[in-house]
Amino acid sequence: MSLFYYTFIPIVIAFIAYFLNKKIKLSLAILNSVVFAYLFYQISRLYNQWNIPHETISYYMFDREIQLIFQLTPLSWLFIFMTTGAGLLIAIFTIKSQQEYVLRSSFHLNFAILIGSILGVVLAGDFLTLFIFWEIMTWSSFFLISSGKKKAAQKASYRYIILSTIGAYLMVTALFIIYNQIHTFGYNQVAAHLSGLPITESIILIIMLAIPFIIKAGVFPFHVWVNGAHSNAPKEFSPFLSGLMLKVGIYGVILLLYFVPLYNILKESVNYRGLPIFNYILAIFGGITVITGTILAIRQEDVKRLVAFSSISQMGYIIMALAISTPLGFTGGLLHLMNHMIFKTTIFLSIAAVIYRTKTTKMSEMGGLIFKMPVTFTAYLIAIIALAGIPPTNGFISKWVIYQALIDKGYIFLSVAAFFGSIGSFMYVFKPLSTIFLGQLKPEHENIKEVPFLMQLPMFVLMALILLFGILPGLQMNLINQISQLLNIQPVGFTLYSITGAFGKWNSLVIFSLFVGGFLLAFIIFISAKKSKQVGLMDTYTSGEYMDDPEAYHYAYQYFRPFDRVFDSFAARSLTVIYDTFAQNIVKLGNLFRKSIVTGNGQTYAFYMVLFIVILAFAGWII
Amino acid sequence: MNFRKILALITIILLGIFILQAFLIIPEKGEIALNNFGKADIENRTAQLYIDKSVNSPNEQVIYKESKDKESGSANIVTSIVANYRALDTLGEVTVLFLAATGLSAILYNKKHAKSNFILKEDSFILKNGIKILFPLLILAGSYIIIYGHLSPGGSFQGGAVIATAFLLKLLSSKEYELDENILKIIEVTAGVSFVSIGLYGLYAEGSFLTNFLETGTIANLFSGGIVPIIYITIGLKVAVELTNIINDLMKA
Amino acid sequence: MIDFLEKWSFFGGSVLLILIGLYGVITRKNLIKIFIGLSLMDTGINVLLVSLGYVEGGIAPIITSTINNNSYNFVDPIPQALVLTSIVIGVAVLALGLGVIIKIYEKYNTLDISEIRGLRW
Amino acid sequence: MVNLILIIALPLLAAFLIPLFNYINKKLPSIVVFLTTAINLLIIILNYNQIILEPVIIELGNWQAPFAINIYVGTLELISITVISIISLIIAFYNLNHSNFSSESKFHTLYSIIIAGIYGIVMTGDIFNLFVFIEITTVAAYGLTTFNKDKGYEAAIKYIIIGSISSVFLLMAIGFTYSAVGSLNMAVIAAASNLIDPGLVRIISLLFFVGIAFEAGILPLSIWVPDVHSIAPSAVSSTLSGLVFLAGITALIKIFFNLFADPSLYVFLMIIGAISLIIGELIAYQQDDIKRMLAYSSIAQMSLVLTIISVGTKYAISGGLFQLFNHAILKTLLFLTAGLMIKYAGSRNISDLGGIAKRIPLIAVGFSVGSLGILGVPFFNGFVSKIMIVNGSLNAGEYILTFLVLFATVIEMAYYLKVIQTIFFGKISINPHKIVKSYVPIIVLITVVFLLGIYPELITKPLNQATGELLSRSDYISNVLGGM
Repeated sequence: MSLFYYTFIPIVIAFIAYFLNKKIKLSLAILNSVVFAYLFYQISRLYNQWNIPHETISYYMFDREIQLIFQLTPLSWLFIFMTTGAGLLIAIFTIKSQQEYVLRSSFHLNFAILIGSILGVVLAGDFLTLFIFWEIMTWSSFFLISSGKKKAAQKASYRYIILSTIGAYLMVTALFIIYNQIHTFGYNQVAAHLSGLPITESIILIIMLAIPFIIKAGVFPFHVWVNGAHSNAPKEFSPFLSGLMLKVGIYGVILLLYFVPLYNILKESVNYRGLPIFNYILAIFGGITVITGTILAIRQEDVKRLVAFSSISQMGYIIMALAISTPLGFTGGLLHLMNHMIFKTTIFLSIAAVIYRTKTTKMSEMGGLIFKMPVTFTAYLIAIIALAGIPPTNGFISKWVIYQALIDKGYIFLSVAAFFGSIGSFMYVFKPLSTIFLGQLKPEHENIKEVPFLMQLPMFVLMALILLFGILPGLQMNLINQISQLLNIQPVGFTLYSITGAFGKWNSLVIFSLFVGGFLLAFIIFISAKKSKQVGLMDTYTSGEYMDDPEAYHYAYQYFRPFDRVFDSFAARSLTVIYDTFAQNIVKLGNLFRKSIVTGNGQTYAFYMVLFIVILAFAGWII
Repeated sequence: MNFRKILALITIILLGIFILQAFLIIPEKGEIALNNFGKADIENRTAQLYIDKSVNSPNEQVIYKESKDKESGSANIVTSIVANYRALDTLGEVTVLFLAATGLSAILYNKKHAKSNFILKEDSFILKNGIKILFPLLILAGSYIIIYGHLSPGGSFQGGAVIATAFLLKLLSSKEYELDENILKIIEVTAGVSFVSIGLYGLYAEGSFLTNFLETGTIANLFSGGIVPIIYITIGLKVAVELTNIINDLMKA
Repeated sequence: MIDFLEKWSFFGGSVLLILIGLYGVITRKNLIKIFIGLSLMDTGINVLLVSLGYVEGGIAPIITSTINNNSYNFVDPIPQALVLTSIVIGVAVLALGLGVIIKIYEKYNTLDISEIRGLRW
Repeated sequence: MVNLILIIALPLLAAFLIPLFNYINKKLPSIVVFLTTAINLLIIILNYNQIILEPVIIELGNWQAPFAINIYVGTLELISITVISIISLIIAFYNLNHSNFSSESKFHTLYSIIIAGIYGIVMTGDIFNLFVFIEITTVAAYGLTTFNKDKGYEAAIKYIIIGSISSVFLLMAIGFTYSAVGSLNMAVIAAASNLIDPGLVRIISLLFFVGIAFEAGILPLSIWVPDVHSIAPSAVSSTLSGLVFLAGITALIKIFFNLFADPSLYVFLMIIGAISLIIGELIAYQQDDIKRMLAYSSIAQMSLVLTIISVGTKYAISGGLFQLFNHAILKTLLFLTAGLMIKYAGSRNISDLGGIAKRIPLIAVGFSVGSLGILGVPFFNGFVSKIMIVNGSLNAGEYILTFLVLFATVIEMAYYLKVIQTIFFGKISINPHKIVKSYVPIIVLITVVFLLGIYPELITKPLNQATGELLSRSDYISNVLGGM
């Protein structure tokens, strides 16, 4: 199958199914699942076929045919594999979960287009193709986010699209500045051209090229869209948004730094502590992202917002690891990228399952679901273990490699940020665990059942993957080393169950055995120990006073208040405010023009006309 | 004089300076600028070709009642420009008038077909009877101006306006007088369609829109000028009807 | 001196007519007066066009029994033809405008243009 | 080969005949106008292959080219009339069901004539004829505006005042040109323009600019646009916004590239366009009336086109022209769908259109396709033109211009998305009115949008040729004047 069809099929099928859906309910979800399954199968067969030739499609644009190139590399294979995989799981999940959702058909339409466009972005062999599919991806995801239930979804998607578009325009400007010199968009030609330019000029162009990717990855100065978008998107889309969409931004960073490779150009610029200044700043931003995301995640009362901020902080890890440009860092970044996709999708799916049953996202309105929804609980538990970076899950391994890379190079700030994020993640993932699943069951949730099997299935698959990669990281390392070879990065030593770091070797098999032993021991103690006593949830002592706001007395409300208090002033100084003020000022300017120019008086308009002639005449048109 | 008016005055004066500058430009050698007053150069220009009737083929002389079969046969050169050389402009101009009449009747459209709002206390005897005498004379004069448009000063617009004036007077003089709108409409359609049809026949017969497909005859004969008089009659009718329509609509409003 | 007057009484005069009309349009509030201003502008531009085509001592370009051939000193016929067209167009626009004014008066009960501001911003 | 003058003559003939048809049957006028526009499209298609090879000059009345009126159809004119004929056909089809005004036949008369006028503006090769056609178009537009019996008169009076003033300036420019050159033919003027005193050229060109730009959507001359476009019936709004603007810009291009190709003037056009672009977008953002918003957006788009074209290089001009034609198609779609939505919801305010997409999905999709096209989403027609604009301006080294254009697009995105989000994802809060749903025009327009987005060479290839013709004035002159 031609590479082009991978992007083409989902988009076309989506439109066909969209019209079908009017007649047959759910046909779209099922069809999407089938199509994604087929694509997934086809893509898995592409593994190791790195030699299939480039494909070109010509697109007549200016005064010539421009070739849109599609190519397959181990790097792009990793991403298309992940994309279709996640798409498939989510499509299966939605078959049951969206029965009452009004915008279902538009969701699936856009979702399929999104999958197709991500495949296009990743398979693109030149910048123009990349840009085209990048735009489609932005737009379809915009519609997906907008179709969230809450009013806030519209504001969030608005912020998302505006920020993304500004990024995309910077990129297109840079591309065409380059294009006008060399008349091609090819990766290698662009890199060659950039290396020939004066260093400041090429760095400016590189920054312009990189910003859209950094925005999409949600890194520090541009992270403002992430939380709103994640928390307000439809519950089925949030997993994909966090699991895949953010990663496409990372793909762009990898593409620019390693694949194109612009790192070689950057090396010739100012270096600071052994890193090009661009990379260093990127890494610092990554560190800030980790800290910001962690602090803000801890404060949240809304479970989806919480996980969204956690995504921000995890992206910080990946960016840090990739920016420091060591073989270990690169490996760690890619590992964490895969693992984060797996466990974050699990978390969001389990939360989607909870929302599906409870119809709320406020943590203080839930509780004690552990016995009602055991599968969901298990999925969430395993995923947060992975997120917090505890063996024997995959999350630990990737974080371990990243720590190794950071400490090896001796970046104090980044290491501190990484550890801070790691400890913080314990806090924020524990909050939903204890408030949603543990604690006391709310009376109105008495009749809740576990979600249908089709919704459990993706969670089972993902749980299995978390543990599988936690025990056998070699499966991932195999592919990563192929990518490293492609990109001329020194591969990191590994076996099926061990990885060689800078300071030693991680053997997951040993650890796994230890953990299994420890877990069994703990389980025996738990069984034999005395159980705690359950009390009623609303058993709150108020001295006979009437309670205006019972929620505020719920133990889940402001769970980590003492910790939050430390960072109150930090959280208040939000970047969002700065962006919003800027936007508001532009709007005010428009209002000023409107009120002062368009007065509605026809005579004034006539006067403008005369004045216009006079001004033009004496501003130099005739003199 | 408030601020607004002073500002307007200043702007207008500046605009005037800007426009008048055009007349003050004294061209350098080899350059051209606006001609001085009374020094319009028509010798070597299109205008002279029109006067000499030599656009398509060189022609030295045009002599009264003698020259025959010239490319454009009307003695009034302005007419030959209006109805022959630049007939498309004229078609456009008739269209604008038609548009105005149509637009006006759409604007003032009234389902009740109300009678004239223009209130006369009572019909003035002198006015009424004077106009009875004047009316046929005006129609006659207008028709003459139209029909002799290619020979003498005047033409279809002027003639049409005169005819419309006749109806204006009639409407002013008498409350009872009402125009038959159906007849007006029929004339309007016929005149407009004939103008375009003449053009289209030229396209069919001679290969170009609004081409003269008739003999041009001897200069200054009544039956001369090819399609010019015919076009002029259609225009005259059209103008008369449209202006009458406009007056009628405005009076009824 | 005569030359000067001759030149400027036509060129300058017609431009002045346009300017006066324009001044009326942008200062008078009454819609009818505004249309009088527009009408003045039309007249001005027509005079300007004709005077641009004037030839000293020229006669109307019509071949008649006294002016029996084309070798006379004619004025430029083209501007005259143009003016014919522009007059008619001016009349058409004026008529349409007056019709609209009638309706506006019915609707707003005023002819003051500064009070007719239902559409703004 | 069918003579192209027919595309002007036939609508006029139809218009003159309409009172008659109206006697026979009340529905007949609309059908006749529809058939006329269809025949026009057919005529243009029949001529297409020949004109694309070499420009056609039609000498009216068989008078030799430079001395009387001639009609010049080069590649630019060809593309313009093709686009005009397609759009006018679509709007005429829409009018079949949506013209139940109190005086319906008059509406069709005016519509038919305005189409003829637009063709005339695009094709004519004579400046006075240009004036006549501009007047035909504007007078017809005055009339069409008043078909809204609510606020139409107010909009019309403003339009008439501004239109009359600019027609005076246009006439003055024509008079001056004639006085200096002694001819009204564009080619003759172009040939002589190097001889004219540069000071006079500048005065004349400014007067021309003022006289034409008021029809081309450039602020502050086109400040009547939001009133008229928002008030007029939807078919009229789309005609005015799509076609009249197209014709106006084409006329401006002719004046500034063929007649007085003075590159030192382009910088003025660029600055005027850029200021008008930003102000237009900023004000559009403020609007709650959906059609008023679209009208300001039209202003901004036209200013964008003017700005880009006045960069004056090959790439920039072809990008600007492509944007011009895209805009015509997209704005027609937008105004038609917006009109239907307004009728359905019974309100012009965006905030009252919440969730309308669930009730009339295809119309809402049509609106969003139009918006996304204007915003330049890939595989919509606006994408290629936007890329071409960026490329053109960067190619000429106009970095500030690129920035302004992209900044304006971001603002544009902000307000279009506001509407899209409201109609698709907003809370349903409408009490529906009965409307005639006309899907055919919308589907056809959507198809055209995607067709041009996926196969832009349909239009960019001829456009490159047109740009080449624009930039070589001497070819134009010698084409018309022959060996002279």
